[in-house]
Amino acid sequence: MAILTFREALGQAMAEEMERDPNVFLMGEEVGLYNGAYKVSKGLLDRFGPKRVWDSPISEAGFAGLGVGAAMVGTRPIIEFMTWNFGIQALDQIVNHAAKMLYMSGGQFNVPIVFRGPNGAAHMLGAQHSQAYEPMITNIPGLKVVTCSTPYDGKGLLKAAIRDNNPVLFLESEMMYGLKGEVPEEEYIIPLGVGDIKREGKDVTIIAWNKVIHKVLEAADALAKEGISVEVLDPRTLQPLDEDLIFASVRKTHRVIIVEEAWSFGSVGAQIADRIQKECFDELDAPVARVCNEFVPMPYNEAQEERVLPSLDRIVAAAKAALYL
Amino acid sequence: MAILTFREALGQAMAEEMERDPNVFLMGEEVGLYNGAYKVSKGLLDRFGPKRVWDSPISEAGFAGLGVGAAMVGTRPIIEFMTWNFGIQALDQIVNHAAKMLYMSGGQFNVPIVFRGPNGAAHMLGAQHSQAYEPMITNIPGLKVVTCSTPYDGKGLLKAAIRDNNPVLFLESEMMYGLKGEVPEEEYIIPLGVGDIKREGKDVTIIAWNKVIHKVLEAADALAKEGISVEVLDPRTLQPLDEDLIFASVRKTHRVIIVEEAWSFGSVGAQIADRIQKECFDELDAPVARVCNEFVPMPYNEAQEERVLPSLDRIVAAAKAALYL
Amino acid sequence: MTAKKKTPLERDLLVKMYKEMCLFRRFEERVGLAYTKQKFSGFCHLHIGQEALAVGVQSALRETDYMLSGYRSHTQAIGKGILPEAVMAELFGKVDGCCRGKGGSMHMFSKEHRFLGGHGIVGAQAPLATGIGFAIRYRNEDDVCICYLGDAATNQGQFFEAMNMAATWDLPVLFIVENNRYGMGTDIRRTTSVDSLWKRALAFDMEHSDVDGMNVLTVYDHVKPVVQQMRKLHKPYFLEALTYRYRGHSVSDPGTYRTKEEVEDYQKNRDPIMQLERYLVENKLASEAECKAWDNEAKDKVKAAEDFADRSPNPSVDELWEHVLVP
Amino acid sequence: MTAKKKTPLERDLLVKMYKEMCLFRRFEERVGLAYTKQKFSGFCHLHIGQEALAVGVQSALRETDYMLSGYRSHTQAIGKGILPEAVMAELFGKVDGCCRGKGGSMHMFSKEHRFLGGHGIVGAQAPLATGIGFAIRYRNEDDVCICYLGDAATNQGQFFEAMNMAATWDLPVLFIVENNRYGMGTDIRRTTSVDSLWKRALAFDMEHSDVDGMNVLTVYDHVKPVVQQMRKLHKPYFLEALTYRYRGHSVSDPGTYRTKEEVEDYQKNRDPIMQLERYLVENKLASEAECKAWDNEAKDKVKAAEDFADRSPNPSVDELWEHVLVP
Ligand SMILES: Cc1ncc(C[n+]2csc(CCOP(=O)(O)OP(=O)(O)O)c2C)c(N)n1
Ligand SMILES: Cc1ncc(C[n+]2csc(CCOP(=O)(O)OP(=O)(O)O)c2C)c(N)n1
Ligand SMILES: [Mg+2]
Ligand SMILES: [Mg+2]
Repeated sequence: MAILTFREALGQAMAEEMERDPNVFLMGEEVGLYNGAYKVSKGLLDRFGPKRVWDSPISEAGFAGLGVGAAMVGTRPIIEFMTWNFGIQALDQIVNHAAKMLYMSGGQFNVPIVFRGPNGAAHMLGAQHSQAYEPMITNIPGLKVVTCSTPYDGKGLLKAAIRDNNPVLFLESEMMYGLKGEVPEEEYIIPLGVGDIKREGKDVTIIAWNKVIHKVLEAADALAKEGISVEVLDPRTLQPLDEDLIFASVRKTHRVIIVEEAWSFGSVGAQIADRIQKECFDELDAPVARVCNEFVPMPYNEAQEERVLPSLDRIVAAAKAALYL
Repeated sequence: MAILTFREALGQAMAEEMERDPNVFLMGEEVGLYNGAYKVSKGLLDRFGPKRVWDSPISEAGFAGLGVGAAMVGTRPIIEFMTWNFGIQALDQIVNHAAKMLYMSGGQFNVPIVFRGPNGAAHMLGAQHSQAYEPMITNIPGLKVVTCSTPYDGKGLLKAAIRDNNPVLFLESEMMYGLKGEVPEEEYIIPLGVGDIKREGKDVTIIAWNKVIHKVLEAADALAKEGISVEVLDPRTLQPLDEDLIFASVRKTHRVIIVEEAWSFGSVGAQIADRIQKECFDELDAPVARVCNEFVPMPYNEAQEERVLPSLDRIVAAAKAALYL
Repeated sequence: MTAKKKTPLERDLLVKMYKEMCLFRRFEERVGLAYTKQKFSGFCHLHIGQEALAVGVQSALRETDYMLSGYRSHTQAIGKGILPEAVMAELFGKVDGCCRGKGGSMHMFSKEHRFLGGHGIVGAQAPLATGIGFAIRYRNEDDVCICYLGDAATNQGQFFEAMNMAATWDLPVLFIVENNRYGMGTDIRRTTSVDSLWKRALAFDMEHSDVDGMNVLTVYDHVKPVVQQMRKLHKPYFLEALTYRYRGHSVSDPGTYRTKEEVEDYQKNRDPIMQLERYLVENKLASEAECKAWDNEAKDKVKAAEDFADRSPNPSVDELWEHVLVP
Repeated sequence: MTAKKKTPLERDLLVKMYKEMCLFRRFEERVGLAYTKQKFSGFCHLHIGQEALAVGVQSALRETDYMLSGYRSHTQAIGKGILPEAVMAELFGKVDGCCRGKGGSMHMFSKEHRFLGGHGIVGAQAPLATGIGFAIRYRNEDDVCICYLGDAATNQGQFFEAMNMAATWDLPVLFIVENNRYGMGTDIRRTTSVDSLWKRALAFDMEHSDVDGMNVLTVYDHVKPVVQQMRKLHKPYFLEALTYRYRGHSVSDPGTYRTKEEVEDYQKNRDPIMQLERYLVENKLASEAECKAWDNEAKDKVKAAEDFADRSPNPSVDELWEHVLVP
């Protein structure tokens, strides 16, 4: 297997799907001539030309809506948001149009479109450039929401997202674009809606996704040294959730921690916790615990930012608390 | 006590606060000459003149941002969104600016502003005019989110919101504007962050807010006839939540239903359920149950719409299930 | 009437336009009545008074062209080919509605007739239309996309972003602002600084003009060459159509923000149906009796549409689960 | 140099401008170095090359005027009165930073100096500035609010909505577009259809003009009367300033989208500091030696600012809990 960076894996996914289907095109700020603010689209303009790769004006609502309209009549746009912090400029087009078009039209107009870009905190970017948006955008019927934590998952899931006939919101991470991982030479697809056990364990289940899962895996190593066996579950798709996989793991470990690099109030973690307490009420040996960003806007100062994000210590402590250690 | 409609009570709150503080002004679509799309601002233009009451263009992001800027330098804007479905056009100004300004500026610029308007489904308005937004907007630190279910609460809470020195998102309901209720002649304020027990009970707690609470009270009557004593709790403020009141009620009844006219995924109800299972784990005799809108965009057809919203039957059934009846 | 000299349209087309305007007028009148009879609920935005624009523009198009509009679009949808029966049934929330009763009064759609909504968020159809224009170019076709907007929609940020993209990338979108002078109850002059909305196009060097939207022949003569040019050059175009709505913003609007005189002036002196009827008669192309007969035809059609909608069943409640996602 | 004939500015002001431009240039150079030395991280957008605009505009203002900008605003903040020490400390995330290290490189604020940010969402400062203009009128004051925007921000919907409100309600906002020809890596001509950005103002009948933003005297002469008029009439104004950034969009940008020649042409032939120096010397207002001395002064000041920022402590970690809400 080849070793690729996350950005290369995501770039490959787009290139392969653009190769496969002439209706797929990419549009976003700086995706073409500049090869992408984070170089995810590197080489795509050279390879596919200006008819397939479009540098957009800084008009998120505008080009997101353009994508929705184009998707209504047979093209399959990939809309890149430089980050999801800017994507909310287009929330009306995503929530009121992409998500509701099929329903309003009584089934006539589906919207095969992917909105993708980095989500959540990078490093010292301050309050306006560090928000994680999955708590907001997973509440909407008519949308699928996908995240990824490895180059392998990223490629397989993005290809599935591009082939999906519904609007898919695809969440990446600035900090992971340089992360390397194994990616098969041969084509593969990872179906949406299917989670993945990143590490098998029996004492406690830790559910996490996107960048923070790597901190969780560290924590699992640390806990293993203390004889605590942690199962690490990545739902990968957040909307819809792979509840079967989650419940199965809970029934095995009877203890759950949910770790999110996002605010806790009404987050995906809150939803998972609610579903577990409802469906696995008698299986739980401890309340579902959660580790999230502290509930403050992101500070610029490095130490403060680090303190806001879930830390190894906080994850380890939560796991131990769940085991009443 | 005078009997007022909800719209009159809210209008009084604005009038009294505009009377009290010359820095308070109202801006929104049709709030002036037209007296408000739903007549909540009826008479305010006549009474306070065009310098205090502004008819805005259909530029939600623009006039929401204007309000934030004006609030940074000493005025106290009330920004009316004709409905919150249009308010999301302004989400960037609310989330990235109103909510984060104080923090980004290291405590220099607070933003005393109220964004208010009806939220959730009315009747046969279709998918784009029927969404409940509290699941999205309660996830943000730096914002307070308030709802109201009676004219009395509406007036007292809106006055508190206008006097608050932070951004407050105030959620009303089209369907309740005509609802009548007692409102004292003398001035009163209902502090933000404090919930209210709308009906005392001992067998099961039903938590709900805004319009649906009236359906819940009906359900409580119906259940009372079967000898089931229901406590009805209205948090009123959703961000921050009055957790003490919620936990106290749970410790009393040991059974909880959360009813929302909103989508369930990562909603305020999910947050409340998570907090309860965490803090009252050993107090619960049954899992926290939830009754929400079905997870579909709002259909136009009347019978379908009714089926999507929480119904008396669904509420009653949930309460009985919690009692294993 | 200027149009007279300009083109001696074949009688057939003129008659077709007359019949269409009568149909639109009678349709909306009946919709208003049905609403007061509580045959349906929610919002109801009538297009009465603005028929000349819908008919004049439609007559300049071909079937494969696309159209999007706002919520005041019942008759534009019919013009584009959706049967009055299907529009009325949609208003009544019935299963034979063009969206199976799921869309409602603000959301008419027909894939077959390339009518892409029926949108409720003011101005948001502009980026969508730009996307249709984009797709047309993407496939090297020569259709055009009509994007109807209200005057007040020209204050929305999304509208400007769409205009800029259409102009920058040469997308064949015809933006038509139905300037009926009011956004709900607010005179457009109170929410913008320009006296003419075509000035919006100056910010993008977009070709533009304005037209008397009360006169169907003027509209047709004006739009026909615009569309023909767009098929060749694929550039966008901005048209400000000066028109007027006789009824309130929605059925629930008393309309106290404008004078009775203002409304009557339009109804008495500039009514689009009256203008065309006068033209037909003056030019001996039709008799008043014929016109009356055509109007009666329209009334019958509309009556039939309502009967159809009355008889059409509600969709099954369980259909609410469908159309959330496709496989 | 046209400005020469226009106004014989007193030497003091000219010298002040020269010193200020040197300070801004040297400040940003040091910031760039500090970044490469990893004294701080995140984004770092330098203003080098655009000094004439910041200084020329600032010189036309009075203390009570307000200013907002984007993320490329370190030196504009200093111009408005924030000490270089406080800006450098903010960049380093230190407690003596103008936002106690909470804001960072994109978010400079000072209530005392009426510098209202330092904003990271392109175009979003336009509605905020319009709100400041609104408050000025609300209190019947005669201050003005400067709203700096990048060229690419003129494609944002929020910007258009703000322009429309400012023009409709006569709000004293001076929108200044720093047209440095690129939005990040994209030539502005590839993302809009107009050759000149002042055309944006035509959509709103807003008074407007463009100016050579590389020449501080031209900028000052141009802006001074505009501001004076705004104090009287309280109307908004749109100014397109033609300028250029020497460095990449941010420190991490290699800048491969433009030619070395293009950059050098500005540096060699149109550099703002060089232009003013030549003017001072030609007009015997200062010697080259004096200019060199003033530049050295600037270097010392900047060095002092960096030393201060180095020495300033980090805020306590617990401060992260403060400033979320006020009581
Ligand atoms: C973004 C948004 N804001 C507000 C509304 C509420 N609203 C519906 S129609 C309307 C007035 C629109 O007037 P205009 O664009 O002139 O169209 P007309 O009704 O005159 O045809 C308003 C404010 C909305 N639907 N969408
Ligand atoms: C709404 C939004 N979209 C995208 C971005 C990412 N971004 C930051 S700066 C920039 C380019 C802006 O260029 P311009 O406005 O010309 O300002 P300049 O950097 O040239 O000073 C972009 C796309 C953003 N910050 N905000
Ligand atoms: Mg109108
Ligand atoms: Mg630029």
